Order: sequence, then C-alpha cells, then structure tokens
Amino acid sequence: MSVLAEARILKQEEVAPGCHRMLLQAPEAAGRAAPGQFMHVRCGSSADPLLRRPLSVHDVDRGKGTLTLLYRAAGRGTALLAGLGPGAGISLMGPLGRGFSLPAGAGLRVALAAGGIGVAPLYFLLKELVSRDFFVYVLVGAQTAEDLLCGDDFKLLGSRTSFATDDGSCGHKGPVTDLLESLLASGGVDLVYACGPPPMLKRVAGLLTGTGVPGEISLERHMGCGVGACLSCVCKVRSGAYRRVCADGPVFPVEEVVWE
Amino acid sequence: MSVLAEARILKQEEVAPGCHRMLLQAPEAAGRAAPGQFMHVRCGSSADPLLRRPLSVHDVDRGKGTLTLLYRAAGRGTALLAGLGPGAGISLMGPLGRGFSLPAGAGLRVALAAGGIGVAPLYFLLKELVSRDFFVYVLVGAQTAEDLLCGDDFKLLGSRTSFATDDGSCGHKGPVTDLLESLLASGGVDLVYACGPPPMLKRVAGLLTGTGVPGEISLERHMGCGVGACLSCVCKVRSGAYRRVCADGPVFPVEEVVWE
Amino acid sequence: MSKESKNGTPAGSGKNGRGDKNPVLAVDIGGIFMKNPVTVASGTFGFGPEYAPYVDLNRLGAVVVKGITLRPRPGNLPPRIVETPAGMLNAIGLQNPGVDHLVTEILPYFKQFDVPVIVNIAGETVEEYASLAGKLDRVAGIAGLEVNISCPNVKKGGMQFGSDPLTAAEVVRAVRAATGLPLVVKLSPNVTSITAVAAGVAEAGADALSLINTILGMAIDVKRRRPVLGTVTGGLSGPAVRPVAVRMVWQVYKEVKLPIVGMGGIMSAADALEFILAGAAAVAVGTANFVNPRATMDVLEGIEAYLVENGVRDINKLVGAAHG
Amino acid sequence: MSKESKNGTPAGSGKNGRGDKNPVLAVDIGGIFMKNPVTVASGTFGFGPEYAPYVDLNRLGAVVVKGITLRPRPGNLPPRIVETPAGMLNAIGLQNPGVDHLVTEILPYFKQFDVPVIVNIAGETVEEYASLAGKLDRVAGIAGLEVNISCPNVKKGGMQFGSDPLTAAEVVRAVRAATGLPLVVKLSPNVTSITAVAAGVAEAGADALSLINTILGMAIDVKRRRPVLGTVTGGLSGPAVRPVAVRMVWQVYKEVKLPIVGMGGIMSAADALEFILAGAAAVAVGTANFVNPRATMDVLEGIEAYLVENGVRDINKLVGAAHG
Ligand SMILES: Cc1cc2nc3c(=O)[nH]c(=O)nc-3n(C[C@H](O)[C@H](O)[C@H](O)COP(=O)(O)OP(=O)(O)OC[C@H]3O[C@@H](n4cnc5c(N)ncnc54)[C@H](O)[C@@H]3O)c2cc1C
Ligand SMILES: Cc1cc2nc3c(=O)[nH]c(=O)nc-3n(C[C@H](O)[C@H](O)[C@H](O)COP(=O)(O)OP(=O)(O)OC[C@H]3O[C@@H](n4cnc5c(N)ncnc54)[C@H](O)[C@@H]3O)c2cc1C
Ligand SMILES: Cc1cc2nc3c(=O)[nH]c(=O)nc-3n(C[C@H](O)[C@H](O)[C@H](O)COP(=O)(O)O)c2cc1C
Ligand SMILES: Cc1cc2nc3c(=O)[nH]c(=O)nc-3n(C[C@H](O)[C@H](O)[C@H](O)COP(=O)(O)O)c2cc1C
Ligand code: FES
Ligand code: FES
Repeated sequence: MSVLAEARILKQEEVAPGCHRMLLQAPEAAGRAAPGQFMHVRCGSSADPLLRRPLSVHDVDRGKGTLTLLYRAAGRGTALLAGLGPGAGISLMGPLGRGFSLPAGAGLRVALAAGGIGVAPLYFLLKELVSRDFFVYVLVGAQTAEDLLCGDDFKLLGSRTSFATDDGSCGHKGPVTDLLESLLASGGVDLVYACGPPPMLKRVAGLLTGTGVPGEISLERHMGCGVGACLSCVCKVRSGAYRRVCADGPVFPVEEVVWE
Repeated sequence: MSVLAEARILKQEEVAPGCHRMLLQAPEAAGRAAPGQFMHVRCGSSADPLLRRPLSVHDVDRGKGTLTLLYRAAGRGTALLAGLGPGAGISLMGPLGRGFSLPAGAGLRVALAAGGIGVAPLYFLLKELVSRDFFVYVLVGAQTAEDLLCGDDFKLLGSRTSFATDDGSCGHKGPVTDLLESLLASGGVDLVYACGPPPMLKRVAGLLTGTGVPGEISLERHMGCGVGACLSCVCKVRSGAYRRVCADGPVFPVEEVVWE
Repeated sequence: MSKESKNGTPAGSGKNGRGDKNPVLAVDIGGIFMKNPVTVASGTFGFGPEYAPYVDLNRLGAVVVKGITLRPRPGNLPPRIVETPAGMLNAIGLQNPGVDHLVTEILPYFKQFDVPVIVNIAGETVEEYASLAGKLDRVAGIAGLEVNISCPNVKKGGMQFGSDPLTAAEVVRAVRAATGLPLVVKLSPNVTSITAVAAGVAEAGADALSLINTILGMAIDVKRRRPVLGTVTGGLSGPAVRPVAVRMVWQVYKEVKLPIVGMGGIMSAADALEFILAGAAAVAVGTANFVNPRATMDVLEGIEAYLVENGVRDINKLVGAAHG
Repeated sequence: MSKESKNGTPAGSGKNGRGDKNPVLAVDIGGIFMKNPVTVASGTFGFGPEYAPYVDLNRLGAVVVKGITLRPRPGNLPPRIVETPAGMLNAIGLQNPGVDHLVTEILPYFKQFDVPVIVNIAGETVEEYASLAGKLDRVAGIAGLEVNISCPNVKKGGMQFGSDPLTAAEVVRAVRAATGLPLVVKLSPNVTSITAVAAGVAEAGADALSLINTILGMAIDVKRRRPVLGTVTGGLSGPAVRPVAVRMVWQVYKEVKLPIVGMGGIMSAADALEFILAGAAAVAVGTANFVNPRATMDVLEGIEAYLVENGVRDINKLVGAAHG
C-alpha cells in the first residue's frame, strides 16, 4: 500500500549531463516498493508548478530505509528537484502502480532493454532478477557515451551488459533495439523487459510480435492523481478500452498496448 | 532613474525574530537610491507568488556597490526571500518612488519615529541626516526588547536614540508615539519623519496637527507595478483625489494623507 | 443582509457526540446530512477506494463519485490532461463503466463506511438524465444525486444544458420527476449569468447547488503547433480558478435560497473558508487531491481550528458571513 | 481550414529594412500598422512614460494607454488589488484624468517616439462612447481606438455592454459613426458565448477585436470575514487566465474574420505563440509588465527567435496555424 510522506534528501548528484540521482530517506516506501513502481513527487510547495511528477523507483535499500530516484531534468518540475540539496525535504506518494511481474520459473534468460532515462526502473528490476539467479542481458542505449546511465552499476551486478549509442561513441552505433534484435535472433532470450521513449518501445513490440517471447514495457503518460482516480493517464489496450497507466500500469504486457 | 537587475545576495541574516537583513550586490541601484525609496523585489521565478514585493532601501554602500534590505518574513513572498542564501540571485527593480525630502536648512532638530519594521527606511535616512550635521532624535518602538531593530546601529551613528516596547521590556512601556509626544511637548523638534504601522502613523498625524511642525510619513499599500502604471496602490489625499503610493509616494507630507 | 440561519443546524448535528467545546460541523445540503462540510469534487476522487490509503472515508462529510452515464463511456482521446499556471486542464470525457456497473460493483464498496454517497450523473439528452435518476432512485446507499449539467468535456449534452437557464431547468424538472433523492445541481461557470441558471434550476426543483465545474480552456503545444489535448479544449481547475469560483458562490448565495456546495481550487482550510464565508454551506476538494491526497483532512482540521480559535460554535453561522 | 492569409502581409512590412534572413514581423490590425505583433494591455502600462526606463517604446508594435472616459474618474475605493494563485484581481475602476487631459497632456509625450498609440475608451452610456470617439477622431497621434465594452470594475456601463451581443453592437455602431479611426473592440470573457458577441461587434463595424479583458472574480479575507477588495469583486488577470484566453481566441478566430489582439496571462514568448497559433495576429502583454518590466521585449525577442529557428519567414503565416 502506498504512503504519503515527507522524505529527506540524503544525497543528490548529477550522474550524466542533465541526469540526477537523488537518495532519499523514505523507509516506508522503500520497504514496500517493487520494481517498476513509481513515486509521485511534489516539486516544491508553490501552486506553480501544481502537479506531482511521476518518477520510477530506481533503487531501494530496505535496511537503511533509503530510496533512490534517477531522473532527467526535463522541465520545470524536475529542474526544481535538481536544485535541491541534502537536507531538503520533498513530499513523496508511493510506491504506486503495478510493476514488472517477476517470472516464476528458474534459469530463464532475461533481456532488459533501456533507452535513455528508461534505465531508471530497470536497475531495481535487475537487482531483483539477479537475486533470483536469472541470467540477464542488459542492453543500454543513449545518445552518446557520456549520456549512458548506470553502465558500471549494471556490470557490478554481474549481468552481461551491452551498449548502443546514436553516435557510436560507445558500443553499437544505432538504437538499442538493434542489440535486442540480434539477441532475439540468436534465440537466447526467454523474456524481455523494456523501458524507454515511445519509438523504442514500439520497436520492441514489433520485434517481439510472433516470436512467442513475452515482454513487458513501462509506459509514460502525463498524470494527475497517480492513483487511478482521475483517468487522465490512459493508454489504449487491445480490447479497445482505455486503461490507467498509473494504476493498471505503468508496466503492461507488450502485446496489450495499442500504438496510436 | 530606476533599473531592472539581477542582484546577487552577499549575506543574509536573521537580526531579530522573523526579521532578516539581506546584503545585495546591486551597484546601479545603490548608486541611485535616496532615503525613503524602495526596491520592487521578485520572490523566486514561479507564477505563484506572482507579484513583486516592495521593500525599502535600508542602506547603501555606494563605494562597494551594495544595497541592504531589512524585512520581516510576513507572508509567502518574504518567506521565500528569507530562505535564500549567499550566492543566490534575485530580480530587483528600483530605486522607485519619491523618498523623504531632506531639509535645506542647517542645524535643524529632527525626530525619526520608527514602529516595528518601519525602521527599514529610516536608517538610510538617518545616515543622510547625520552626514548633513542635523541633530537627530531616533525613537524606536517594537513589541518586545528582542524585536527592537537596529538600536545599536542608530547609536553608532551618534543620534540620541530612545526605545519603547509594548511590554516594557526595553525603554518606555507603551507606543513609540508616546516618546514623540513628549519630545514635541518639550518643543525641541523642528521636523518629524515616521514609518510604521497605520495606527502609529495616524497617531503621528494627530500629534503634529496644529503644532506647525512639518512631518513626512512613509506609507504601505499592496502594489502591482510599483512604477505608477496600474493605479492599484492609491491612498486618498486632502484634495479628495487618489494618489499612487508607489510613484507619488511612498513618502507623503503627513497632513496630505486622509485616514479612512 | 446576512442569511446565517438559512441552514438551521440539522437534526443530526448532535450526533458527533462531542462536548460543548467542539464546534458543530454538521451541515444539511438539501436533505443530505453531512457530519462536516468537507466533501470531494466529482471526478477527482475516483470511485472511492483510490484515496482510501490516505484518507479515512468515514471522516468525510460525503463522497461524490466520478460522473456516471447510462451506458459505459470510453472517454476522450488522449492526451487528456495538461498542467497550466496554478491549474490544469482536463478532458476526460466522462470515461465511466455505466450506471449498472456502478450499482452492482461500486456502491457496495461503501457499505463498510459511514459516509453519505452522492452520485454524479450526466446525460446526453433530458431523457437520459431522467432514466439515470430513475434507475438510482431506490438503490440503497445513495444519499443524493449531483446532476452534472456542466461538463465541458462531452460533445452532446454536458455543458450545453448548463449554459442556458431554460434547458438547465428542463433537465432538473425531468430528474426531479424521476426520483425522490435529494438533488444537488452542478452549475457551469461558462455563462454570462450564473445566478440566472441557479434561479432556473432552483425553481425547477433542485434541493441544493454545487459550483463551479471547470472553466473551458485550452493549451497549444508551440513545438507541434497543435492543441495539446486530444479534444482541443478542456476544463480548467485548480487554484487558478478560485477567485472566479468564490465570486460565483457569492453571487448565487445573494440571489438563490438553496444550500451551496462550493468548489474550485480549494487547497487549504483558508481557501475553503473563503467559500463558506461567501455562502457555501459545504465545500468540495477537487484538484487538490492530486497534489495532496490528504487535502480533505487538512481542510477539515483547519476549518475546525478556525472555528475554535474564533469562538464560532457552529459552522452554519459562518455560511455567507462575509456578506456582512 | 487554415486562415493563414487572413492578414495579408501589410504594405509596411518591408519597412524594417531587414535582409531576407530576418522574418517579417509586421502585422496589420484592422488598419493599425504595427512593426511587430507585440503591444501592451490597457491599464497595465500606464500612459506611456511609466515603463520608459525599462523598454524602448519604439520597439513596441503599439502602445495601448490606460482606459479613458469622457470626464475624469477618481477610481474605486481601495484596496484595489489582491494577489491570487498565478494571478491577481484588480478593481481600479477606470481612474483616469479624462479625455481632454489625455489629448492635451498625455498624447504629446508620444511625439518623440515612432510607435502607434491606441486609445482605450470606456463610457457609461452609448452616447458617452460616441462622444469620446468623436472627440478623438481628428486628434493627431492616435492610430486607433480600443473600445472597452468589458471593464468589470465600473458600476455603470463597462462589462454590461460587453455581456450581450446586441448592446455590444450598439456601442460599436455608435462609435463607428463617430470616427474614422480603426476600431479594436475589446471583449469580455464573462459571457456564455464569446463568438456571439464577437460576431455582433464585427457586424456593427469593428475593424479588429481584442480579447480577453479580465474575468470577474473575488477574494475574501478570512480574518476580517469581508471581501478583500473595496468593491467586492474585481477582474482576474495573469497566467491563471491564459488557458481561458487562448480558448476564446481560438473560438473567435474560427467564427469571425477580423484580426485579433490576443491577451490574458502572457508572460513569455511561448505564451504569446500560443495566442498567435490560436489565431491572434498581435498579442498584448498585461500583468506580466508588473512582474517583469521588460516582458514585452522578452516576448518580442522570443517570437523572433522562434520564427528564425523554425524557418518561418512571416509571422502572419503562424496566425491561426494550430487550427491545422
Ligand atoms: C510511471 C512513470 C515513471 C517515470 N519515471 C521516470 C524516471 O524514473 N526518471 C525520469 O527522468 N523520468 C521519469 N518519468 C518521466 C517524468 O515523469 C517526466 O520527465 C517529468 O514529469 C517531467 O516533469 P517536468 O516538470 O520536468 O517537465 P514539464 O514538461 O515541465 O512537465 C509538465 C507536465 O508534463 C508532465 N510530463 C512531462 N513529461 C512527461 C513524461 N515523459 N511522462 C509523464 N509526464 C510528463 C509533467 O509531469 C507535468 O505535469 C516517468 C514517467 C512516468 C509516467
Ligand atoms: C513602499 C513600501 C516599502 C516597504 N518596505 C518594507 C521593508 O523595508 N521591510 C519590510 O519588512 N516590509 C516592507 N514593506 C511591506 C512589504 O512589502 C510586505 O510585508 C510584503 O510585501 C509582504 O509580502 P509577503 O509575500 O511576505 O506577504 P503576503 O501577505 O503573502 O503578500 C500577499 C500580497 O500582499 C502584499 N502585501 C502584504 N503585506 C503588505 C504590506 N504591508 N505592504 C504592501 N504590500 C503588502 C504583498 O506584496 C503581496 O502582493 C514595504 C511596503 C511598501 C509599500
Ligand atoms: C480530472 C477531473 C475530472 C472531473 N470529472 C468530473 C465529473 O465527472 N463530473 C463533474 O461534475 N465534475 C467533474 N470535474 C470537475 C470537478 O468536480 C470540479 O468541479 C472542478 O475540478 C473544480 O474544482 P477544483 O478546482 O477543486 O478541481 C472533474 C475535474 C477534474 C479535474
Ligand atoms: C491593473 C489593471 C488595469 C486594467 N485596466 C484596464 C483598462 O483601463 N481598460 C481595459 O480595457 N482593460 C484593462 N485591464 C485589462 C487588461 O488590459 C487585460 O485585458 C487583462 O489584464 C488580461 O491580460 P493579462 O492577463 O496579460 O493582464 C486592466 C488590467 C489590470 C491588471
Ligand atoms: S493519473 Fe489519475 S488515473 Fe492515472
Ligand atoms: S503599484 Fe501600480 S500604480 Fe502603484
């Protein structure tokens, strides 16, 4: 169950150009969060900007009661967050939403594909997968080498990590979905998780179609409430209905999502 | 002429409970300001709070190009200012308004009466008067001893300073206007300047009526533009017309003001 | 003239079992007895369970559920929301599972709570409003209906009904004939004269009024050079609209003798008190729930503190008190 | 249908003497030729000199002066202003020195500048509007009149004229008969149908429209339990109202074939572009002047940069472009 709490910032650093990692004292949320869930974060106390911002749970340390967010300063709200230093307090709601469903079987080979800031929820997922002894390929894409996020963290967790950059400054030159494509072609993947910009996710959906390999993707929508009450964050699913990304997602089976 | 500039905060300290002194690098404004004028200050960059806040010029150091504000954290805007530390920048417009008219004669005996944060503009005025060799009585009132502002600064300038507090914890027990009343009764005053809450100023007006002693008071009104354009800050004057506190004031001859 | 006693202290007001020092908070909204004046704005609180992790529903004066239509509605093409200065635009388009689903699947949820449930209804025709009201007339667990004649986000019906005193009255008459439930009629702010519409629906049999619904607005994406919302226009809500909402409550209170549920940008107890002093007997918290899921409780506790501090023994004595 | 070419590039547009790389900024507002689309909202820029320390008036597309009446007006009882979330309420009540003073004392100030001056006029009766227009008809140095039929802050006249298409048209017909000057008619947002009023005044002879004036609102001081403003209600302006203003410009652009001066909460070039894309051929900066006295220049420079970045060679091509 989600909680509302004032969390204290313990540490904040810019880990890549415009990307910030914020360590928060938030024991209740840390204790409850599952990979793929998000926190709904208030940026300041002014009526402008008014709404909370959804940010994925990037990492938790249940022992220490800390929770980490990894975010890009994309606009006014996240810029306000980036301006805060240790000791400042922010209002958090969460954990919210339905996260990734962790496979029950043993010995599965899993691919995680992250585009840009899409890395945020996948790191927490990876930790969970690794702790369950799955074999994980991590595919990380970004515009340039310096924009690549968490590469070392992934490696430290013992996963097989490959990189793709738009300009070829690190790893494969091209979209991260190229890496996924090769991996799928090699037949070595039982399950795919992906998070990133819509064109990337759409491509992932395309790659998985007809392969029989199941996949889950984490979607982004502009949100009001974050708890399923306002119906503003919907995406269309196969049945033709609109489902709430905040409460029915943000993680959906890849084949459920209708790309409009 | 007024300027618009981004000023850097050099120092900020809480000088009495809820009262803050802010030292700013603002060479142009410092060079132009006269006692009784004010700066129109933006509190942050959000649309909420939207409007600037008028704050009197408390002190300037033309050599160093610095300007000081002395203000009470009265509401949201000033609380935001109080939260800023050295290095932060704030947007200033000013100096604005018509300040105190400095007497031409020599050897005049002048009384300055300050109630609460009304001290703010009078310190700058005092410095100017002292530099012109006037004999100045400074009467400072506050709720309690710890709320008294700038007492030592006044004394350092060599003026005869008396205090009044509501609870008698320092100096006379009662309103600062009691001190003015005695002084006027003693016949030792040629000119009065006052700044403070409306009831105090009204009392000053009452005390001066019929004495032939001229006085000037600094008024406060909620402001929009601060430059005389919006006509929102008016006070009624003897002619029955409304005059703009920001542009025709904030300092008015005491007998001009109609107390509604 | 002050109309302080317009709402006599309702019979139920002693029920909170409090001593004399605790002010009376109970209000009577046209036959809906609320233990305190704080409720929620339809569409901002879902169907009830969504905010239960944050708010004890028993502490609310009433719960108003998301607008319901005769048949399920898929809602509008996204994007459905955009943030604006101190506000937001929404164009949900009354996405809802339909009245039958409400009755069988949603209302039973409230059995575990002791809180009046108000069902917000919307139709595309006068007949639809009437059938909705008829269907809900004898359903257990409904304290009253809020008749939404003011939704700016549906093509047919919706706001059109609320834009004209005559059609507004027509809807209310039809609903009145179909049910004995207390009727709160929700007014649109997008009119030249809110008092004319209020008078029209009062005359047609409304028991109470709620205002304001959202103000029609829009935003344009200057990069794409297209409207942001899938439906072009949407409804503006949040603190930005509060001055307009308070003004309308003030005007309606002066002209129409029905209890008012005031809403529009209430974020805090001080905001709520503006509405109460302007003439609202109850207040609804809307967009603020998104920002602070405990906003209703903060408002309630703040109102209580204000009453105590100011020695006001009954909230009903404050209603309209700013009219002097 | 896009009406991109509604305003043909005005004859004067080449006059800025710029090379081909600089986009054309000049617009024609019903016969008022502006060298760029950025002007100011009446009542927020005083009579001209107030903002001269911050803005080179020559760089403005036009200056619109504070509303003028036939006789001097003292204005309303203070308080006249209160801050609200992302906005403010004002109730100035058209304090002004009267039209004769304007002509003899204020207009001469502008001789030193090369900027069109638009005089905003308001009357308490149709006849007053007509006499005002008549008095100003042959005065040198006036580029056009803005007919304010929408001031919410005066007891007589003002908004009442703008609330009804017929009375609005009546005012415009009378003014039209009294002067050959270009007429910009300023509309009130406090109406059910802004397009009906717009169509009415277009028909009656308006050359252009400006919108929106302020939205009627109020605030209550919960400590004193009284309205904050001396006149109870006031006009809401600032960023809070922008979504409503953009929506109204969008609606009017669709229905009425007159150039529009868009305003309401414009703080930045992006805000101004929303209005232009919605259908405004020019934009007026209002409350933003109080917050940032250089707001007009920031808006102008930002629009210019947008045109360059997006390879748009003429601002007129953007007007209404979001209609697709
Ligand atoms: C479930 C979920 C998880 C997310 N996790 C992360 C994360 O871990 N790290 C990260 O950097 N970003 C994440 N995002 C995206 C993040 O929410 C936006 O970048 C952020 O809201 C932008 O706010 P802003 O004020 O900086 O930008 P602005 O553009 O100024 O925001 C204006 C409005 O648009 C909304 N908005 C803008 N972009 C997005 C977007 N991409 N998704 C949703 N709303 C948006 C804002 O919430 C706000 O309401 C996530 C989004 C969702 C839905
Ligand atoms: C010419 C002039 C000089 C001033 N000099 C000083 C000074 O040197 N030090 C100081 O502490 N205060 C001074 N004040 C008062 C100061 O402007 C207010 O305390 C301040 O604006 C309060 O803003 P807030 O956001 O903290 O309060 P809020 O109450 O949240 O402000 C809400 C609105 O009311 C206005 N407002 C509230 N109180 C006042 C007030 N007393 N006068 C004018 N507007 C007000 C604000 O500007 C704002 O628009 C001066 C006022 C004027 C007119
Ligand atoms: C997301 C959203 C959905 C809404 N849905 C409804 C609705 O279904 N029925 C209705 O009568 N009003 C609806 N409203 C209007 C609110 O009930 C309320 O009248 C309005 O938002 C003003 O209050 P606020 O500013 O406190 O949000 C909705 C508002 C929002 C923000
Ligand atoms: C203080 C103030 C005074 C105003 N006076 C006038 C006026 O005299 N005549 C007029 O037509 N509009 C007047 N207006 C309305 C503005 O011109 C403008 O239409 C409105 O403020 C919306 O724009 P904004 O949100 O950018 O301020 C006034 C607005 C303000 C804030
Ligand atoms: S954000 Fe409100 S339902 Fe998803
Ligand atoms: S604040 Fe605008 S005229 Fe004084």
